[in-house]
Amino acid sequence: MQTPLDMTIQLLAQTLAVFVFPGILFITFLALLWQWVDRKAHARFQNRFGPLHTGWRGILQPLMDFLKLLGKEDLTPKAADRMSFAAVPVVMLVLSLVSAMFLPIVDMDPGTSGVQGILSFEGDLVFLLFLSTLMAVTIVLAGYFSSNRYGQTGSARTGMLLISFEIPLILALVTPALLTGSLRLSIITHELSKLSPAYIWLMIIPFIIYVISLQAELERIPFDVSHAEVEIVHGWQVEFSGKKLAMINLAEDIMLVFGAGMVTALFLGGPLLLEFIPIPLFSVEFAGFVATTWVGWIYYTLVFMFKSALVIIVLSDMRTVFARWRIGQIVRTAWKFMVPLAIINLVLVQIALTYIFPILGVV
Amino acid sequence: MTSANKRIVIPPRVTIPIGPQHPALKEPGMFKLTVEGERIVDAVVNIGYNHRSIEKIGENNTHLQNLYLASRICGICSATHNGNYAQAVEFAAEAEIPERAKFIRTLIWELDRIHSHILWLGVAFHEVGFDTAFMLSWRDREIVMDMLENISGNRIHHDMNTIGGVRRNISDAQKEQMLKGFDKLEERVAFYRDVAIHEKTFWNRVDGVGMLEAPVAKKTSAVGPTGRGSGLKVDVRFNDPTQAYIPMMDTGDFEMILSDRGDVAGRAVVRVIETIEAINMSRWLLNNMPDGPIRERVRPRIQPNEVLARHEAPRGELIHYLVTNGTNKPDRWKVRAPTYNNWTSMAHCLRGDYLADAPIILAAIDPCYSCTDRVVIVDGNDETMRLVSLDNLRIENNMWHKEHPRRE
Amino acid sequence: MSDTKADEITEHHPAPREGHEAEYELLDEMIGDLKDSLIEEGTYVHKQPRRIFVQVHPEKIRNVVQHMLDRYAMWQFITVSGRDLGDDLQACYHFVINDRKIAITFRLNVPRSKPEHPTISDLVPAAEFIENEVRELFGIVQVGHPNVRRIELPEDWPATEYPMRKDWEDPRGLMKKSRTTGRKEGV
Amino acid sequence: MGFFQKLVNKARVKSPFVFHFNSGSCNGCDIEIIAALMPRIDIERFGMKLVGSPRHADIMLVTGPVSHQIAPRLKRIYDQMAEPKFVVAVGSCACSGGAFRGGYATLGGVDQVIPVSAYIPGCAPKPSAIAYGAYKLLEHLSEMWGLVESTPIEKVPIREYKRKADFLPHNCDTDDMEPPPDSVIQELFAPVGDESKNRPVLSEDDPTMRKRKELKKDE
Repeated sequence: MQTPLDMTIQLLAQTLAVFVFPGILFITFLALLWQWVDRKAHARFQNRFGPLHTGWRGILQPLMDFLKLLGKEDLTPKAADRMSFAAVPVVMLVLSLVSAMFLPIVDMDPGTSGVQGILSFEGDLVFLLFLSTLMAVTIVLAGYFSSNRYGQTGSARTGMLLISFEIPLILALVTPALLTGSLRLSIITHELSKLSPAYIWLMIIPFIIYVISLQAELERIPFDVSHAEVEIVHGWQVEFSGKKLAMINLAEDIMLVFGAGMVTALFLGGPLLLEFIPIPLFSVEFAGFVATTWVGWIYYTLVFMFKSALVIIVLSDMRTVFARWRIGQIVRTAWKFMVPLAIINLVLVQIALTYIFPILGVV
Repeated sequence: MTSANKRIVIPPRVTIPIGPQHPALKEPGMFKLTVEGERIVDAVVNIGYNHRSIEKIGENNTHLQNLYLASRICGICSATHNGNYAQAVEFAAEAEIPERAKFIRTLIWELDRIHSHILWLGVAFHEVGFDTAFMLSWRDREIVMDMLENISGNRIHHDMNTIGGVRRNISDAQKEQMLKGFDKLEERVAFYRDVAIHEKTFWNRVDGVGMLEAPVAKKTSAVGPTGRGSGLKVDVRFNDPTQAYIPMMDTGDFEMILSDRGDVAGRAVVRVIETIEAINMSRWLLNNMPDGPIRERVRPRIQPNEVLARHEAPRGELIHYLVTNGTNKPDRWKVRAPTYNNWTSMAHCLRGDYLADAPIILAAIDPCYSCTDRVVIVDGNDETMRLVSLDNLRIENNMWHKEHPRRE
Repeated sequence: MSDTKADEITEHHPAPREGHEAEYELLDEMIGDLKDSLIEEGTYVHKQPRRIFVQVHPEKIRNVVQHMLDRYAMWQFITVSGRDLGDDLQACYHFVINDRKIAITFRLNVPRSKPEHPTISDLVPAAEFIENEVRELFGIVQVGHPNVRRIELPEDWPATEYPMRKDWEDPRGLMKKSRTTGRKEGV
Repeated sequence: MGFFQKLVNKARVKSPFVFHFNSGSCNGCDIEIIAALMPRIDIERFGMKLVGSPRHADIMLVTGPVSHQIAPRLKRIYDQMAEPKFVVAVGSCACSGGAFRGGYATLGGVDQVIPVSAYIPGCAPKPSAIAYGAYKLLEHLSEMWGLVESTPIEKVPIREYKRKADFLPHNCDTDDMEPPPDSVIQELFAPVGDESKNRPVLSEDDPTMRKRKELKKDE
């Protein structure tokens, strides 16, 4: 039996969790921070400094960009459909925030094993994939609603990217699900951390495929054809200004948080780091201590951020060392290389699980 | 669906304007590309936004003023315009300038070529979205910019030439400094050459793109690296040498860089190897520079004469046609910048390629609208264009639709 | 400018035959082949190396260019420059013969009252735009030009004003306007 | 001014997005603007970012004397920008028409078409000068919005041209230069209220003036 006071406190705690930590405010903070890390790393790779004079090493730069765009005049082109045009940034922001809510940053539900996100239910992996596809569809709509030629071309290209890279992305996620036998993000993370180290070999190819597909999903170089500046002037973003642009930029950054978080959760062991050291002090006592006390809230967050930052730097490096591909080359690469590789990988995983691992005696 | 009912689905035609203000073009020019899906079927070039009536201003200026106006025709190849005008006036006055001045003038031309080609390389990297190489190549371009600033005192408009020689001398300390700089520059340019040729993502974007076959290039009078990338032997430095190019070509150490690929990759390779050749030329010029005065006095009033001064600018052959009339002002001054001849080949390059390749094809001729200073319209279709009023067009369209009813 | 005839004569600086053998050889061949198309006065080899100036009858320019294309493969077209000589207008067609490395200028004088001559744009496609430009700035009309259109000047430019002619007097004060400085009222 | 408004103003100063428009320039200024983005100057340090669409931009860098063809387009692009917007004229041509004054196809500078907030002179201004000019504009804006204490503008008295050496190039022989008496110097650097009175006026009988005329006659 719960007293009304308990219920109120629980409700308050949940509200705080959704809006402050690890909810909207924290995710926004992470988004701005990751944008800074990305810009800074990109600039350093290019022998530049990047943002430097706004806050410590320019750490407030993304925040300032966001605030400035909020304070700017909001223009809507005459030819555009007003309602849809205004709705698109909001929809994008909401979609990206909802997907980021699933990230297992801290343990919200200590009763269940594993680190749960704010939202977590059986089969949420499928739902997340659905959300990311919906995001791409929203981008396509954004281009069409702006009724600008560049925007429409950008939309068409986003559509092409969608049909080419969504499939390897999904196939890459099948492997962790297959290994753990679950479609729940937190369960997958938890089960993967308990598997034997030999399973790392099975995760390498999906990891590579997922990171490349993620780069395409986030529409960054070499896959940034849909808003290539020199070809079609920011593509589908061209007509957005002021608050709408701020929301779109924030949504993109949150998608970056989400993408890096997915890599962290599915391939890099989630918010666990010291638990992997095969000494009972760490793997049993420390894990138990962290999982049950408030220390976990800090520890899990920090580890999660650390791993995500590594992923961001890898993504940023990819952005640095490649030239932009032509859309034809991207589609060809996706269908001729990435999709077959993903399928072959699935077959290999099955073979390994059924034949090779039992022979080797891997549990 | 049976085969009889099968229809070929043609994507809708969209006209995409590139310019006059577009991130791919740092200068005002307009290209109307008609695309079907991603493929360009039609291209119209329209450049007139940069018409600044330089020739008219020049007729009211003295020759010495025009020298500085000429370098303001273009910021990237300012030394070539400036030097070519100076040599045109000297030809007209039949004045012989000192040997050292010739060498310094040629050295500035070659340094200008190095900086322009590295600039182009960076822009080409930028057009295919390879921003890192863009940043790095422009960083190393600063080496040659520093050299130019060291010699002439300005980064962009060097204005080194005056009528009858050059304005500034090169000291031994500067020479040593430059020789040291060339070593570093050569190493870096060789690195960019390897990047351009061996980096897969870049090479795939330029290989086989924007084909310009040699007969078409001949027909459209392509000049400069655009022509040399298609295998045409057009290089004024070798065909019609002036200044210190005469002793330089007599040594026989240097050869014209040609490529018979004919695509954007060919032009890129020509430009990069030409940069290395230009570094060698600059080194030769510095090492063999004679001593002596740098300036000869030429009377401001130039005898009546007409001159066609040719020079190989970084982008191709540059022409200054100068008619003098005995006063200190020109009677007629005509500038033909290299880009002007290359527009004609552009439409041919663009047609049939992908929209994504349009920026790199446009960049491949290294367009310089400010040099061109004129309007050009290139007809994308093979048919001739005609002027039709909007009403007539509507009537014609209606008639066409009556004749060709939509098949269901 | 007033004494155009004197200018015209003194402009020409024929070269001695020594040192310019290749140029004279070409010029002699041309005079032999195209005798009735060329005008003797104004046809000479310039003192500057590798330059030939040829005065052509305006209506014969097509024959001359066709002949040169056929015989010498004169594919490299440079430019057309217009000139205002007072009574006459002049169009100079500059070409380069790459095999012999000689630059040739064909000059044709057309009377100011009726400035017309046949086009060569169909023979040399590269000349199409520059001919348009000469027509626009000087008012020299190329008869039979395949693609006549206003290209260079602003759209609202009057059709009868040719800014590069010497007697153009800037009726709308554009040259004075370009000298204004400082913030304009109402911007 | 509310706190949020102040924050937004601060953000505006800290993150200007720059858009580059070429209104018939010679490319010199344009490549110097690009060079300012490069590793050596790297104006991204100040948060400046070059964007391709006028809708995203705060500051428009305009280069070149405005040619008649491009003037309506310049106006249209300016109208497309979202408020608050500022224009910086880069280079001598954009400031005043530069070398192209007196032609029939150009207008004298950008301020003939759109309002200009800052001028960066130079032909072409160095990348550092462009970064400095843009930074100066931001400094001015932060003073205008009251984010920092506005410093009183220091009155620099305009020098009176009295000596022969003032008319000579700096590398000329200056042996015959005579230092002005102290009273003149004090007068020169004394704070004067009305600036227009301080402007140098050379009378016809000024000895230097006569000298110059003679020099001109000789030529």
